[in-house]
Amino acid sequence: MRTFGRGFVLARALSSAEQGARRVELFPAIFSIFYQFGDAFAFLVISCAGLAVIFGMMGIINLAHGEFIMCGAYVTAASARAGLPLPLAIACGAVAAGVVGMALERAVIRHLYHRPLDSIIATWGVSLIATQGVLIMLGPTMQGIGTPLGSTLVGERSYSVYRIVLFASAVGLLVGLYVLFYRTRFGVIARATIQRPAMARALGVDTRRVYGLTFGLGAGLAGLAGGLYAPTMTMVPTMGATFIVESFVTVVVGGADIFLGAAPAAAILAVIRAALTAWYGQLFGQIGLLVAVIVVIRVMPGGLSAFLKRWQR
Amino acid sequence: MKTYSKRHVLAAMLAGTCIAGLPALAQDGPIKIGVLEDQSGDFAAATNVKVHAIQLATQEINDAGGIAGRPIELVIYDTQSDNRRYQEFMRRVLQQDQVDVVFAGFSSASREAYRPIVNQFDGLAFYNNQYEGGVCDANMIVTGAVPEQQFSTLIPWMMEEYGSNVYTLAADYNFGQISAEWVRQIVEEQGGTMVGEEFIPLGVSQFSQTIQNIQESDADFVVTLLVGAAQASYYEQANSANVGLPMASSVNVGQGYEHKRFTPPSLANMFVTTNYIEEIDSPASNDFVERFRAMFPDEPYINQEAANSYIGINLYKQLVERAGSTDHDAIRAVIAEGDVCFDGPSGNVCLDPQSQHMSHTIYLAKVEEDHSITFPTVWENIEPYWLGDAGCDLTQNDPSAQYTPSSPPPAQ
Amino acid sequence: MNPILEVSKLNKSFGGVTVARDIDFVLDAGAMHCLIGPNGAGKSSFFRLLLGEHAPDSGAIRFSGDDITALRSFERIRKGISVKFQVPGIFKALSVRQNLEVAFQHHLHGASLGGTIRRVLEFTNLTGEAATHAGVLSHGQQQWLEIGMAVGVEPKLLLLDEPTAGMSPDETRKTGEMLHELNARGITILAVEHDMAFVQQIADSVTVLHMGAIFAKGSIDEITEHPGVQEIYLGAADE
Amino acid sequence: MRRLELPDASEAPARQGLRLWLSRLEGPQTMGRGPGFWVAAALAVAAAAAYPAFANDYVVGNAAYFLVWTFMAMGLGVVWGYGGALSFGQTAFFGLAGYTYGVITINIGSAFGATWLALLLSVALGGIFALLIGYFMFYGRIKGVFIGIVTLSVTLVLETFMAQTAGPQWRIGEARLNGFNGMSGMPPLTVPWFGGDVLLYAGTTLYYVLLGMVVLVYMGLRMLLNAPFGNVLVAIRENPERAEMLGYDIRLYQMLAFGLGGALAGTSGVLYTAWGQYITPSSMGLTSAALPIVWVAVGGRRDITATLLGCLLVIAGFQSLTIYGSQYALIVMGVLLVFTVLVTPNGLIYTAMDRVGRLFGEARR
Repeated sequence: MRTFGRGFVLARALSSAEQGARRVELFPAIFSIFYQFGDAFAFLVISCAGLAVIFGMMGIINLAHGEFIMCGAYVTAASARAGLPLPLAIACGAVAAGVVGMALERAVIRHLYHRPLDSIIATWGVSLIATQGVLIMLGPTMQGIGTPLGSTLVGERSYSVYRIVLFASAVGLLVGLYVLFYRTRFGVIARATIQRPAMARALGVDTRRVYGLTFGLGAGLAGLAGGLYAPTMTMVPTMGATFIVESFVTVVVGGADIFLGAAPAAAILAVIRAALTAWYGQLFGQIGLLVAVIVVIRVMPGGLSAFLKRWQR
Repeated sequence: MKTYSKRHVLAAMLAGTCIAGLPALAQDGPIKIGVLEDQSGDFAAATNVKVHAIQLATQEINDAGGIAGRPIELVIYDTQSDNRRYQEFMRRVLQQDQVDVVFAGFSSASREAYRPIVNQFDGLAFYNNQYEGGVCDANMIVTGAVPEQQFSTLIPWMMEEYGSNVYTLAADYNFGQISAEWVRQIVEEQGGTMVGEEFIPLGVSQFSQTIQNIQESDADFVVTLLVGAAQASYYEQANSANVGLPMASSVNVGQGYEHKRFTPPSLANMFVTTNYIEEIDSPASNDFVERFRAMFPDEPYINQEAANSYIGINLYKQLVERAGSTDHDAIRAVIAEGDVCFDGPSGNVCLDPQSQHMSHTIYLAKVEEDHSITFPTVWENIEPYWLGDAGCDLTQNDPSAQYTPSSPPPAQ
Repeated sequence: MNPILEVSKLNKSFGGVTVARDIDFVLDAGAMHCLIGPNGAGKSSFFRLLLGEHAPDSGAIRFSGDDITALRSFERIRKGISVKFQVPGIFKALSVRQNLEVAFQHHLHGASLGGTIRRVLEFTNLTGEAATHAGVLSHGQQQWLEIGMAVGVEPKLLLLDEPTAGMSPDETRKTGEMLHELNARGITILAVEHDMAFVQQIADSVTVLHMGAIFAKGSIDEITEHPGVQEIYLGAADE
Repeated sequence: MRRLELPDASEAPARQGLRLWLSRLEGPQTMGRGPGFWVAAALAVAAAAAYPAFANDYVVGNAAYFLVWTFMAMGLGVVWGYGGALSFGQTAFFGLAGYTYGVITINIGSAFGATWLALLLSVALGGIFALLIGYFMFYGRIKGVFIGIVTLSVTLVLETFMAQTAGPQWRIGEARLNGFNGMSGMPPLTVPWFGGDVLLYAGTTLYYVLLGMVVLVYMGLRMLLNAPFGNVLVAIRENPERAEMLGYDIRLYQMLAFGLGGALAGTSGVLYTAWGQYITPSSMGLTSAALPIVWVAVGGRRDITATLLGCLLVIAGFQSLTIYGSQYALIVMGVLLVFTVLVTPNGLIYTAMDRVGRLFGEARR
């Protein structure tokens, strides 16, 4: 066996004899591919939505993104333990992270809008404080809350229903954000403020408040990500770190626009990751994702959204 | 401008550090033990308790008059789950604090980071973790369990009970790969089949594809050698996808008490070989848990590493008392006698002179539906035989290397 | 006279917007020529095409007899084109002297660098400000500094994008004198300018651009009399 | 903006060769000029040189360890502070050079100063790799935050790949890469000497060697930054379009600066590996990658002196906090970082130097 040291999946090769004997039905096979893609897509979209708002729109490089996710997950778990139904608990997590985000914006981020690179240092500091603070106050781990909804059988394989719910949530999240930014007064003002702050001020917009709310929204979305994934993950103070690389990669590949950028970027990266993971194992899924990022940026400097916009014209 | 401010700052910082410890000159001063463990960062969940175990053992020994009349003084640093801190602080305890022995390290990477420094200063370090095995180094004493102790017991039992098709899911680094190698060898020796083997990079937390691969295989049970908080998400995800296969592990429960942290029944039907966990219902164990909780009432869980650290301090006491000094050569001479044993919370354990690893009583812990623990079987006095068989003999020479089954010691 | 710049059949469009339509343009060495046209006529885009910031969809640009269509910006500059942008493109965090050093050090070293800097400082009336941070100069001074950066290494062709924008009448007049002096030294000048009084002060001939194409060409008097030109300007003014 | 009167050293007579370069030790791109500054600097170096006489072995060895990191910080200072390209992946070159040192020395041994040859080769490899990445980025018109993400991706790819090289098939000659646990067994730097090589373990000798290297690199960078190269680099940072329109191939300059930064990061990588005889994939991970940015930002990225001092201050400070702060150390670090960014936007040391300079009127650029 030559797999030692390699991230190869042997399962297929080893059980191919048995597999050949099986009747492969079309629908379960397609569903399986869709499920894997949807799972990767949901993870990327949900974990990057908050960052897309804070980094993509506001230009703040928020290294504490993972800690907002952790905050959302912890509050969700605590509320669910306290007896709240899960959807409500997740909402609590999102709101809590949003409130923390707004407080942080007021105390720290507000002073950094004109020098976004310094936000790296400040938010890294915040991330250290949050991780270690939670460790000291709440201990090294927290009891999880179990994945609800059980499993469903498609063809011969069983699938976690909750992960299908996660995919639906990702789609719902994109629709919700679209409505928020393109169909509501707040959205229009927020976009105007962020594109032309001076103009918005001249038109009587309280830009500070808009910035605060937008940052709060980004933090809240991160909290939502934490809440949604809390039932499927280990609850530790450093859990946010799992999300941060994928989030940044998706947002940067996407570029400044969430809908033209982050969503298609998540789709592309999800296909790459799911395919590489299925064929070559998790190692290549992980490395392939990062290499894809480098190639995409090289081919489309300015990110996907700049590319799509130019192409649209 | 004044560039010398740099030196001022540096000098001030370092001057501060100088005051901390003067060389322990007096032979009858306290015996100093350096403790380098991860009290913050990724590994804190499993390692805070090790520090507490060391403090418990120290207090008990000091209350009973110390080691050969000399009290133990602990010098504790938080290594923050960061290899660089191990390098910095290992130099510090050996050079500056001049400790007699060091208890250090959780991850294998941290051990490999500090080992060159221990060798450089000819120090003595206890590594109290279960790990992938193979460290043949006279400056190291290992009290944790090693693969031959955990897998030569676990895998045959599982195959007998559940069938011979095995799927291994392992973290893609040294521990996972070497452990998987052990599993593969034992499965083949026992006439079983590896139906799958998959390695997961550290930090991966999403397992949908992996779960599907397992479901497609004809595995009778899954050997899960997953490490770290991110990878532990597998259990919840596998459970929600209704994988429903028994699991075997050498690393879960006994270390990260996943059965306490996760919601039942995500870990149900997991079998773990461990040399100690707090559920072990023996007089020695119950007594140990009682004393532990008396001193640290809020301790979330007393794991195998805590027991091994506690045992380590007591072994060191015995070594020093029998050697009549803290001199390392004298201590090694005592180890070479081959009868350094201790009756502790996990039963009777002995140090193997050839490898300076420890024999263990191995408990098979089963996680039930409600995440309570039962013990289907127990193996007494399992030796850490592999290193000695492979040709490591620290009583003869000291290669200071780490070997694995696929890269064994060079033939003598 | 021999042409220094020859542009033939130059085309460029972004999506649906055409910014250059079949432009044929010849500039004689030693000329002082102005490009005029209403906003959006394609003047700045024409400059960017000349400088290589945009690649044309078709057509060719020849400079001093060499085809430079495929060259990158810095390579064109090295052939002897120099530019002064509309928004002062100076390095605000550096001193006036450092700005000039950066501008010239590519071609000059040691004593000749020092001498050139001294001459340019005199020429631009900035001798007293050599050590001042460029960012705190007056607007006019910043424009002059940039002209100085553009001409210190004696380019063959100087491109100026609205050199007098935002200047006081007095500064405008001084700028005109500067340009005449440079032209007298043999530098060909091509300027985009809005201020017709200034155009009259400096230009010997004028080209009118409209909708990305050349609309009219001639002496300053011919252009001001041209009925179509008045129309497009009035039309633009109506917007 | 305040109006600054900068000293106008009117044209000096043409200087050639060495004297020209020495004259560039002070100049517009570096703080500190005049006899006052150089006396202070000489005193600082003298104090650093005398320091081992008053400190024990551990403290000196520990100070040597701090010096190990300064090269990476100065390299990032050039790339980010002077060149304006924020690299999040200096650790890629750090790790590559560190591993290369290990592979070379384990294979050819340490006799006859071979470790120094290995150092040079490893640093060169780090620099060449950085040039390649730089070529890929700058000639591909990648800018701004995208540079950060590309470089971060590069370092994470290397980390992920190296972490799984535990198997025996991952060996280069005698050297096993040894996966996540890290590679060990390479010799420390050795100086061939009469009657046997001198092994540069963490101690006084290594401290002096490193101190000499730091002084050399620092002076070299001062000269380079005040040379035309440095002027253009700053011009590109301030206004890349304008710099190109002055006839500079900005891609080339940025690529060269990036290569220099990579070589300096590689220098730290080799020294770190030789210092602890150990190198691990996690030294290319996310946390390790963020650290150099913190050092440079806290010290002040716009000046090489501030970067150097800031790096030493932060590393020493964080270590002391870890020693004395118990579990609150990380929190205090976080608070300090936030505080530094809010109160001294230009960096702690840069601001302090600026104040001191204004007091004495001699730190002016």
